[in-house]
Amino acid sequence: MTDYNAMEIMISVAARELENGATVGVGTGAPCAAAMLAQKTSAPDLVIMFEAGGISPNLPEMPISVGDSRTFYKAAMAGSMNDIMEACSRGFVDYTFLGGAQIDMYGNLNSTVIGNHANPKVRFPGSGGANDFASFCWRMMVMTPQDSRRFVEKLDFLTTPGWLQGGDSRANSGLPLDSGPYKIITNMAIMDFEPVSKRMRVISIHPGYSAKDVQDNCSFELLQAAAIAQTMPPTAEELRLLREEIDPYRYVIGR
Amino acid sequence: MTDYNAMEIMISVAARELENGATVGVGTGAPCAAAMLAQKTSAPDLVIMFEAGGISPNLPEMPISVGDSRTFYKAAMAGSMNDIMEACSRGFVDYTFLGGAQIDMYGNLNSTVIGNHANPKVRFPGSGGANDFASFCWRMMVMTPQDSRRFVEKLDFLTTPGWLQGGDSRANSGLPLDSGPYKIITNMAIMDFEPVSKRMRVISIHPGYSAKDVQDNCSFELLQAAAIAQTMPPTAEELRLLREEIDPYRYVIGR
Amino acid sequence: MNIIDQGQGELFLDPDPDKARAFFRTKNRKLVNKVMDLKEAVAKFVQDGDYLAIGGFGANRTPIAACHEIVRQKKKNLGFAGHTSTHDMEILSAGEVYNRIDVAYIIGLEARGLSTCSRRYMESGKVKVTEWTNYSLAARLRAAAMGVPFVPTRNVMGTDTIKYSAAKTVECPFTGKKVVLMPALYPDVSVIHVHEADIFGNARFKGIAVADVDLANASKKLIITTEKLITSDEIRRDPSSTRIPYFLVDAVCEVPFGAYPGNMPYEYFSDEAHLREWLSVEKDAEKFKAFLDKNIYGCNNHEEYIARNGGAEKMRELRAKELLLSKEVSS
Amino acid sequence: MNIIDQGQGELFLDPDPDKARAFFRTKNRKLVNKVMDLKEAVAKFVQDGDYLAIGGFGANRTPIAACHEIVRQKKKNLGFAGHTSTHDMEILSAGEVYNRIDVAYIIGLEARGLSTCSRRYMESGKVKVTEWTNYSLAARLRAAAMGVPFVPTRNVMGTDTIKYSAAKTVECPFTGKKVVLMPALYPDVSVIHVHEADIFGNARFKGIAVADVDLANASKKLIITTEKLITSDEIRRDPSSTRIPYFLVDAVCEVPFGAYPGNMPYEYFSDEAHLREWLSVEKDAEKFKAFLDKNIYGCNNHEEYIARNGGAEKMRELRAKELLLSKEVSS
Repeated sequence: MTDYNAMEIMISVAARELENGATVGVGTGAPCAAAMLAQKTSAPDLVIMFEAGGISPNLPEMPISVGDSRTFYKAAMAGSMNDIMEACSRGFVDYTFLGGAQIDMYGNLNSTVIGNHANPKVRFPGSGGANDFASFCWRMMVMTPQDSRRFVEKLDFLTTPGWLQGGDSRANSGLPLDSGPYKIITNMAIMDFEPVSKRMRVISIHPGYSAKDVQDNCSFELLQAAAIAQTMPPTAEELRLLREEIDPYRYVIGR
Repeated sequence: MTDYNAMEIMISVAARELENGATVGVGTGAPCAAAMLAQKTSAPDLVIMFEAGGISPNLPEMPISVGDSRTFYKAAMAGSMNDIMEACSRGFVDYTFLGGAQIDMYGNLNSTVIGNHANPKVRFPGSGGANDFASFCWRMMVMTPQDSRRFVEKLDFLTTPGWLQGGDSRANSGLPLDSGPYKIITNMAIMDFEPVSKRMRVISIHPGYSAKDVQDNCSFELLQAAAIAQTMPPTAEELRLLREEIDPYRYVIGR
Repeated sequence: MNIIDQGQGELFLDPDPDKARAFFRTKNRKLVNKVMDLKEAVAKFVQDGDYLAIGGFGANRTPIAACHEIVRQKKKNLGFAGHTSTHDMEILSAGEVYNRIDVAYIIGLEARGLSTCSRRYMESGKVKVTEWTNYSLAARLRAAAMGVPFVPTRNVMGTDTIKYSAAKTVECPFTGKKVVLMPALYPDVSVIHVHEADIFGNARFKGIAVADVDLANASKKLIITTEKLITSDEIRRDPSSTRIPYFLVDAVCEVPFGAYPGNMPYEYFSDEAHLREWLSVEKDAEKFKAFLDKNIYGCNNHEEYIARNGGAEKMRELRAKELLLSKEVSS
Repeated sequence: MNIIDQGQGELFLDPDPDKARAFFRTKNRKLVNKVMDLKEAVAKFVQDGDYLAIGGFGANRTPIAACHEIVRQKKKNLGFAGHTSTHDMEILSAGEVYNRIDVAYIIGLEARGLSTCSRRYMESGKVKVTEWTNYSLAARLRAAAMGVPFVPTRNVMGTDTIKYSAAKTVECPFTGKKVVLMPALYPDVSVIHVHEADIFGNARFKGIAVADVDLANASKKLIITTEKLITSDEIRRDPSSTRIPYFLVDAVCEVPFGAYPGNMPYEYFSDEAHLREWLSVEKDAEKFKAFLDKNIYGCNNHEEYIARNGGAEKMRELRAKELLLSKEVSS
């Protein structure tokens, strides 16, 4: 069996979710690596967009910032933040990848504070473009380590909308119709959301982990799909691309 | 006495109203000629803007269209219609010149229909940018022949706002505060608006015309300023500039 | 929202952003070759009954070739955005291709005078009319481009222009001031003429933008006519110059002099003699029919139209006029 | 308007467009020479208590020299638009120049990690906070640029982000759907860094615009820092390239490498080693004080700062990195 680390399987799994010809709004790090891997494997025509204005660049290397020169290197267009956000708002962007300090069973995210807002225990960056992407893009995905302190019963602050309180709550919220969380990808498993309750549901578990491992590292009860698949590990080619072409200095995949 | 025609005195008088360093939103024809004359006389730093996007051009000749190449020839910026209209909306544009098929005692203009809207006797172009300029620019001026069929008691259609029904009606309308009609310039006289009633008022009469001439060619009662001036006719230099530099083919000033 | 005032005019298009999103979700985002003949593009993307918008500014960087083709293909019952429309409207009126119109500026050709043909059609009772202004329609396109059902403006209040529009006046919850809400306008199909585009639809133009960037974003289907095709490498060499990204575009048609007899900035000036001929011949029904047969119905394409109106020599003249070469000679 | 939901956050600026108009009416529209030293521009146009916005995107085409000067002049009690702020905020936090902030993205330097200095100041209780998002603040600038009190958006609904904002949710009178109204944001003063500007303030930049065009339009006072001055003839030779027209601008300051240690597209890449030094030295109060004395308080201007961090040789390296010259060598 090929040797790989947690970040490598998360990125490989995420890349496989992106079909050819789709549009994806990405940030720096793992999401960008996943999009680049998809372009080099199953989705050569994947269109990458960066919130600061870069549209369909030919990324020469991984950007350090979603606004640095690489994000519009040989791009179709170097536009504005409004060009990107309005394209998302109009329904032109299919996918986005987000993260956060906390996530709940409905895929809502917290990247604002731990503790109360007035005088927080810990202050985080805030929404940035996360709330916008999660509100506008058709399918929001999350890549995050499986950890009980991240997968919480209740968020300290609901920064970014998932399925809100589940059921019809998002459909009734005023957010664009039919948009919402799609897949949650961790170092242990892949989760989706049960269509009616909109609760997080395990659909695939990575080699070396059990259903118990996944639940033990989550503070809320995870639903289980009727048939739970075993995740295909990163292929030798996926690993080669990640290690040699996409992230040669291992900024993202680590050592 | 220098010989001049009606258009030449209207343009000369209009040009004198534009102080140096002001911004003016103009259309083609007489308004543009007035702005160009002002630039060549008392207002070298007058900034001309065209609704299609031209900002501060060095006009090589009179434009045929407010969107033709001349309107952004050696301009500071070739922008968009929104760049211009939003600058007006934000209060960056001091003056505009408009016209119309009908004008009433409050300086409201009709450029839409004669007869009723459902099946008009005559259909005109509509607002174009006139309503926008009159709503947003600080001071709206009109250049039009003095004629009872133009200066009417009641407009068939109120296309473009003047002082609306007079008094406080414009201040209460929701239109930007402190903007409104400023001067009406005809072949016979100059009119302003009485500050309280906002009714049209004669303040200056051109050489060769009487107060009676002015009133006889207006269907509503004109107020009279306490002291009515006699308009200074076009100077030899103004006429030279108009005839030789600005409108050599006499498209606007005629023969 | 408490509606203080609202226009009684008909709203020809649904401003619902979720319906627009459902449509845009289906648009192809792949980099595929979209080059086709203008005839094919108009046949494929301009359907009878569609709501049509035309880029540029009347007779400036306006896709005149496309207007001719729409008339030649005898499209019917179109809606039309009468936004700074001048010679484009004159052509579409000659073909009577539209039966409803959002009016900002119509009939006139600015300093050139009024079109008898456009006026006759507008006075015929065959056309439903809603009144707007140049900025109001630009704002409606902006709302659509933003993916929201409206944007607020501060014009038209207190006038008949709002009374015969479909705008609504409400009170701003932040300031207590009245503002007008302009409903989003998502045209079914638009045509924009540019200087340069690649085969995927990435497009550039020089000079004023008018409302074309918002129009491109707002349109459900978009046909680009371009003076010339350029390589995608050239587009990607200077992505800051791209005004319209490829994923908005359905067809790319290479049409040299595609804005003739209008003005194409930096390329050719308007043919004022020919535009005057249009305005005068319209006054005589017989002459006008013959004129249309010669210049539209009797032409296979824009190239033939140009050939019948001076051809290459005329284009050279108009280029010299655009560049003001005479001033260099005389100086 | 019936308000369905509204944030409890403080609105730091008045969105009233008539008050903004009254101010903009007084701005000089003449073509006058606005070139001045950055020191003078900051002294003259950045007043204690002003609400400040910084152009660019954190460490990309960001006026870092101006941020240093604002700290060097010990400005106090500023409001700050924490819009995609990263290294700019890190600098301003080091000087504790602001006491209220509209948050979209703060504290972090994206992939580089979080700023201890920014976080410490944000957790100190000295700063009033209202929550927004990147698009929400961009939309607020757009509303100001349009001269209206708000624009609608469809984000943030159902979240705590709106609860701690000053936005309001209303029902759209056209569609019955909920929309969020984002109040106009007219910063008292903004600084934008560009590639080229003339002495009057006509400015150009290359690469992504971020929100700088709306920011320029929305700002009451605007300082432009430019890599280099160019002639007005050059601006007017290509008016399509002007992004910021002169009448918006109060001061033009020529500051080569003005975005260092950030990235200036097509000119120089970010100095990642120096940015890492910032992030690490912040963790030790003593070291940080010395670091700030060396790099900000002890420098007269940006040129001295650059001289202390590698000077011309470093700038050559960063240019080579920006242009990816190594890939050409290796290929």
